[in-house]
Amino acid sequence: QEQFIGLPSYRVGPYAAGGSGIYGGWIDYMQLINQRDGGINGVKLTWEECETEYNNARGVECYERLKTKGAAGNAMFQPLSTGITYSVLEKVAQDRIPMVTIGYGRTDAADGRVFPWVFPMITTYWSQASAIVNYIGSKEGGTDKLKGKKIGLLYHDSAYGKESHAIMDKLAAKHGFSVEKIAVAHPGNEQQSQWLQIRQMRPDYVVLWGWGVMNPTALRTAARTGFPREKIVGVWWAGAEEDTVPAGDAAKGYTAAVFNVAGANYPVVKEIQQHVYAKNLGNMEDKSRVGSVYYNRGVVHGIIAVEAIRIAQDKFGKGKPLSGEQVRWGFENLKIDTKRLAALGAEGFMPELNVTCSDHEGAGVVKFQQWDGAKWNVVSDWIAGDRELVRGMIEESAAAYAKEKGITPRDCSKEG
Amino acid sequence: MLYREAGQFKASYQEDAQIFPIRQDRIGFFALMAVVFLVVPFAASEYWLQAILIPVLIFSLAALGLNILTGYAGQLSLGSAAFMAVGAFATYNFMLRIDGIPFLVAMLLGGLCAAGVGILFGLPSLRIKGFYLAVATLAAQFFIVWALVKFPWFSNYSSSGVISAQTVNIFGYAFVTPQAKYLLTLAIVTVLALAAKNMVRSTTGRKWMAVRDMDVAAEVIGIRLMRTKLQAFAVSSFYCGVAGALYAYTYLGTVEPEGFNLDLSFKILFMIIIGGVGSILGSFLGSAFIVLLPIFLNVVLHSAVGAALPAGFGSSLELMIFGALIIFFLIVEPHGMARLWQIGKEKLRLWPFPH
Amino acid sequence: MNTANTTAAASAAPYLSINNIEVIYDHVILVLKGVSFEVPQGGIVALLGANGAGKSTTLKSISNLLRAERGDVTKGSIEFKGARVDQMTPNELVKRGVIQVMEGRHCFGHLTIEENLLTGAYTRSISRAELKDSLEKVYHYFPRLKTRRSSQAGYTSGGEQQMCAIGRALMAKPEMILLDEPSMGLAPQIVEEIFEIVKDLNSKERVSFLLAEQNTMVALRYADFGYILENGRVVMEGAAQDLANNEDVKEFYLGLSGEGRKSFREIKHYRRRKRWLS
Amino acid sequence: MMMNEVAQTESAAAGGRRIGDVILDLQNISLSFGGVKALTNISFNVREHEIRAIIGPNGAGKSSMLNVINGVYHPQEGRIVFHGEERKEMEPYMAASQNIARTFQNIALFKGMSVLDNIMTGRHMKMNCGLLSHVLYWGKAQREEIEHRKKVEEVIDFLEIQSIRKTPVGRLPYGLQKRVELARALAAEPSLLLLDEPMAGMNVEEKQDMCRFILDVNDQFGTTIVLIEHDMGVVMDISDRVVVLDYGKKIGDGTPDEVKSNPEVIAAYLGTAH
Amino acid sequence: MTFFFEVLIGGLLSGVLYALVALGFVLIYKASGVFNFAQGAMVFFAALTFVGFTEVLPRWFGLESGSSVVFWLAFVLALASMIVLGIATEKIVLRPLVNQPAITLFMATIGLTFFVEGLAQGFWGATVRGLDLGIGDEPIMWILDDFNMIISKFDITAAGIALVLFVVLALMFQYTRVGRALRAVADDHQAALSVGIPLKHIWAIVWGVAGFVALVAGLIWGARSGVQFALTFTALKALPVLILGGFTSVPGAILGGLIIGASEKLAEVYIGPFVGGGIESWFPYILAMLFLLVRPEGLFGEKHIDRV
Ligand SMILES: Nc1ncnc2c1ncn2[C@@H]1O[C@H](COP(=O)(O)OP(=O)(O)OP(=O)(O)O)[C@@H](O)[C@H]1O
Ligand SMILES: Nc1ncnc2c1ncn2[C@@H]1O[C@H](COP(=O)(O)OP(=O)(O)OP(=O)(O)O)[C@@H](O)[C@H]1O
Ligand SMILES: [Mg+2]
Ligand SMILES: [Mg+2]
Repeated sequence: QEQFIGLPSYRVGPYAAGGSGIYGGWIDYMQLINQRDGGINGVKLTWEECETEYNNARGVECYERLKTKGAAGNAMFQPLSTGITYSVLEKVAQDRIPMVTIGYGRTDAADGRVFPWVFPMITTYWSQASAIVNYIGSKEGGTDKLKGKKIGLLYHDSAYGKESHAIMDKLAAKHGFSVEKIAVAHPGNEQQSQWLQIRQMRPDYVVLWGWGVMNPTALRTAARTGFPREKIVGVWWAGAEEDTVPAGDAAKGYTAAVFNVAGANYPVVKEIQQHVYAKNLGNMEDKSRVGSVYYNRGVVHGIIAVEAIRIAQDKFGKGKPLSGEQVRWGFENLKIDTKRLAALGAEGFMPELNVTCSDHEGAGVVKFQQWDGAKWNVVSDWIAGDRELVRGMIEESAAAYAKEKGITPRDCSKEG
Repeated sequence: MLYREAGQFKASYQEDAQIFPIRQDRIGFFALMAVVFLVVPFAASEYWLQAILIPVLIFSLAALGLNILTGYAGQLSLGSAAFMAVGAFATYNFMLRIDGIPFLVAMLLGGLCAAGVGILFGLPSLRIKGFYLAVATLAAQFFIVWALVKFPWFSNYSSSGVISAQTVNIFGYAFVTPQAKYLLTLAIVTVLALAAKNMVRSTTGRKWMAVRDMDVAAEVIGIRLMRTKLQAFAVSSFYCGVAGALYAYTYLGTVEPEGFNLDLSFKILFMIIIGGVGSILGSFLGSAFIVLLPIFLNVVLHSAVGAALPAGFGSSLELMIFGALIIFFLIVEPHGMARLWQIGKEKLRLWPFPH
Repeated sequence: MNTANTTAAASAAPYLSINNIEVIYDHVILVLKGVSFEVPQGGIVALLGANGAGKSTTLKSISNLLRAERGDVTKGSIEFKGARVDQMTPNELVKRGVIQVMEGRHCFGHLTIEENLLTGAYTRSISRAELKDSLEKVYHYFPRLKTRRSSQAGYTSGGEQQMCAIGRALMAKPEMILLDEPSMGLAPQIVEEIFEIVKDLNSKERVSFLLAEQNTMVALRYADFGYILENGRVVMEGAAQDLANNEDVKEFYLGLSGEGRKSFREIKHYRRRKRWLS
Repeated sequence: MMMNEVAQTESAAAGGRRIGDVILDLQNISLSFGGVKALTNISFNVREHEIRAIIGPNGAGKSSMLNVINGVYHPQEGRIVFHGEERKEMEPYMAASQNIARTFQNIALFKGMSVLDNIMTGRHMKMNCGLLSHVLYWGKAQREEIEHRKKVEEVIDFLEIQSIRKTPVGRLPYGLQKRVELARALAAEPSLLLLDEPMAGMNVEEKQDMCRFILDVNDQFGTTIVLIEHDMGVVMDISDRVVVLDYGKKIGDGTPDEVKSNPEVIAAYLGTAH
Repeated sequence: MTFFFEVLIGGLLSGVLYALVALGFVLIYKASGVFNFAQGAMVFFAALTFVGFTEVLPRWFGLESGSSVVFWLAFVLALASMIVLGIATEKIVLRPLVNQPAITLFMATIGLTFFVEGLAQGFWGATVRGLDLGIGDEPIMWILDDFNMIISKFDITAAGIALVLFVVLALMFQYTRVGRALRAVADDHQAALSVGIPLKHIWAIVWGVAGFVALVAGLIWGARSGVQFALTFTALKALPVLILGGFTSVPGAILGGLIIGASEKLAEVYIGPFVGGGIESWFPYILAMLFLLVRPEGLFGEKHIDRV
């Protein structure tokens, strides 16, 4: 009895550092379930990787190739790339395979009524932006203190970076601060002029909406132009060891948002060490990366996938492989509370989740971590964004999509 | 001597100027057409149609476009993906903003927009040559992608910059199934490939080639360099533009500007080099090769021997083998697969005798 | 005119010998179909034949420049001073003293004339003074080059490039020169001069020559021995003198018919094309 | 075009040609490249229907002269009058529209194309279908293509290159390439044909053929020919008048016999051997 | 005004670093007429190999990690790897492709790019690593105090190293026998063969030197922004420099680098805000292209010769 999960991974190219960490953690977690528990209710997990190189066209090919594999077909699709998410968005609905996008992908898909097959879980970019503003507010002594402040938004000049614009503008209007948007052209390994501009503008904080080499470069250049790192807050794609280590001392004091924290001391990570690495079944070549931000993010992916299947098995029958459609139900009814987290050995590791028919985000909170020169330290509790504002924007955008595509949103009150 | 043309005489110049002057080729071609139009849609699985055949066709079209510019007119360009982007986004906007516009019209207009942009970025070719021009075309590549990201109007203010293609409707029939999409793509590609063949076997094509081979001599026999080069840029960009529209409408369904990056341009360039510079057939062969090779390697390395390799090594190995195979092919036949095919035919003509 | 020379050379041991070689371009185009001949040490041998007979191909297969054109020697062997040379790189061959002057000049367009000449001496490790001497010698042979020494070769006239190409080869101080159509595009008195240079080098420095030449008249005057190539085969061979007196050669290659040289205006019919092979 | 009727018109050859008025007049042409003076104050003219040879030692400026005539080089000084009209700056492509065609010293064929395509390209000035009709290749475009193919075949027959019609020119031996280049020039049916060393690299027999072609073109179509050649036999036999250049200067001009006996010319070019 | 000069000087210093990568292209182009697209991948490979050795050497030989012994040993080993790579490239890729059209060789180098990228990541892994050269990346104090301008020590040092390299190479290649032979090869492979220039040696030397330049560039860029895949993108910064300066000129590479560096920074600061920023991705290309319209062969490039 095997449950198949297709992994459209990427382990070469500019995105490889993130990919190898996340897929490593994820695979290790599934291996843990197989090794320790003998699978989910006896159903072993199997998986196959398909290299996408983070390229949309290859992602589509992987999707098509993987979707019919396994006894009951591919149970879920997690592309780990916003581009691929969009490319298969309509296909997953046709093929009845749930797509899980944790911390990336199409933000308005959090409206489950319009996007029944897509699960942008834990938190979306918009929730994150809002949470960052709240965090900055809390450092200033309350969001009302934000009035008159100036926040620099240093963003990767791409669709990803520009996702931040609308929400930041709205928040600025609401709280009365000003936003200075500064673009960094891809890949961003040269930011001299941007930071000189920042030095001129003298913002109170800089939000680093970066990716890849842009992040360490930003920290280094900030150090060089004398901008305090404590005043730079990064997003979760700018908050891994890969972003700070290359910057050396320049990264000390830098804070970033995350929806999973770093550290190898959580029971779940220890169990992986014990049941997987001790048997030499670990996926990470560089074992020192176990417990890093990206690795743990992969573990979170694994936990969510496994929990959804477990919940779906409760409904559709234990001990047998499920179809994508059944797994989708599992996601839609996914509830991971503190108790469950504790049982999983992941308390504080990731937020509680409560996914519903209309809310596919399920949490919307982030923690903040600060780099001390050698490792990340958690400096806040789970911080939520402005749920109301964000939800409003999501629903508005989803409704527009529904209209464009002629989709009638589900009536969630009627769903089981 | 299976492949002999003895006994086939041409009685008129018209016959001599046919696309396939040799009977065996003609028969083969029509048989192939019959198979791809009548058999494949029903025999091939959804995976094959959607993930392999459609992209191969679309990339063939883009490669054809680049081949017109680089292979026939001799202007090296590294910006083909950007012209595809122009085609895709223009078509999208025509569909979006003009009510009831037929898809084919929008696609043609999209192609024409790409042609216009192509002419603009082709202007420097009048003075700049070779690799200098190639690097200059990168300006088009980066500028166009930047502009599409920067001005949200192009993507209808979508927050992520991604556009999602409308359903293709032609005469009331909605092209939604992979089969329908495949046939639509195939039909468009076939028509445009024939058109390309017609162009290159008439004066238009001869002028391009003349400019490519020796521009001074071409000018002396009265060819206007400016007009000819710009024409090549326009036609090439038109092809790329249409390919871009198909890429968005029959293949991916959703596209974002960054999808049309430099890598894609290189991929298309690869196709024509591996397939054969200055060959229509080569564009198809090259496209099939470049689309299929990574998939093949991926399947072999991940599914077959994947378990034995350390994680991540398979992907690196895949990249290495891909690079090595490209070099290998260039060494075996620098003129591409089309030339190999031709040599093969020449050998068949003599077969079983060595000379 | 140089019969004495001929007999001396003919008695010498084989120096360069080509044995039954076959050449194929692009894997399919068979160009040489079993060509054999010899060049004695200190001899001047002329390779004659119509356009496309395979003269240049023969020379390139000796100097090993064929591979760069995707041609291959598929059969036979080439020996120089008793050693097989068909697998050697051109560099090794030049070091052994065999150099080719390619048809169609092939000067380095962006280098000046002088730099072009200097590259010719690449394989020789010699002092600056010796280099200067060699250079002066070439300039002595071709004064025109001296006046154009600092122009980029790409901009010089066709004849100047031809001189440059020959001069460049001389800079390598070779023992054996393969000359491909040296007279092409040169003014008549320069043609004479070039052949005088050939004779000079041959008699003073015992440099051997293999000439592919269309100007049969001059070539046979200076050569000791000649081979006539047609369609990739040797169809006739003999001492230069004998060839020059052969009636067929006279008619086809020297334009001399029974009643002596005919004016170009007088030739009415396009084609006779009697050939040894057909 | 009645090239295949050569045989019958043979007798007319000598008398059919009538040298006419001056059609091309070059006055005081000077051309230099940086410090190099390629041409200094050169004047000469070309009459209708004549065969005008330019000779001179290497680097004398002969090729540069042809380049001046068809607009590849622009002389710093001097006047060029063609068919009574003076022109100063002319781009090369305009020469073609004035019916001037040429061949090149270093063969400038289109290497990647077949012989047939090369020659067809030579006719492009006479074709007027546009891109769109080519796309369809139907009706007018096809008719035009075939009609011109006929003309091209006449040229091919005339120059006896039938057997290599479909060969890529890059594979041809040098001498045949020269012939194809001539064919390409002839295909344009020029009124003034400029030939730069058309017989270089040919043996006597081939030169004889080439001479015959040149004379026939000149006879049959009255094409005016300007010819550069180093083979004195050829020049003396077939040209009507000869210009001699040396180091960019004109040192002689006249009939072959006059030139042959000009002491300056003998000293500079012919040498004593001839 | 201070701000203007600050931007300008920062731009010039970045320009030198762009030029450093461009130099690798120039060397190979000059020597073989090959437009070596793999230069960026070589920078990545070199830096990664160096860092890789600094990691494994202490483990293998019990050396003290971070010591100067480890540094120099790793440097030598990385250099040796680059030379081996260069020689292998000559043998396996270039030699069979002698006398082929430039575009074919160009493609082959793209194939090489994939290979080298795969090799680097397959061998050393895809992890992002830091690299510390021990040169402080902080403003020079007296400039900051006296002029209120921020000029980094690191940049000045890097520019110094780069300039020394430029001068040495320019002299080495301009006036020697080998230098002449290189230019000859770039003009005409076959003719170069015919006069006996040993292409294989020449190419091995040049690729070796280009590998050395890649290593220097990789170390400096790696120290600035980490040793990671993005180092291959340095090539994209070098291309406009290359065409502006001319493919064949070492001085052209420096001057082109300075022009591109300075103008791109000034443009980003003074024009960027009006069009929404991020123009650094294309501005250098458009600038170089416009420049080429005036001088199609770049500042010091060799003119394209077409005479008939
Ligand atoms: N690179 C090549 N590829 C294919 N065929 C070739 C190539 N080079 C030469 N040939 C063919 O080989 C034959 C012999 O050519 P070669 O150049 O040796 O003749 P040649 O005797 O030197 O003639 P010419 O007097 O015109 O120089 C010709 O028929 C030619 O078409
Ligand atoms: N574009 C140019 N740039 C610089 N110099 C040139 C250029 N064109 C010609 N020259 C020079 O002008 C002079 C005349 O050259 P031209 O080619 O006209 O000589 P030619 O009489 O045709 O000689 P040949 O018989 O050798 O072909 C030569 O010295 C040549 O170097
Ligand atoms: Mg020859
Ligand atoms: Mg000339």
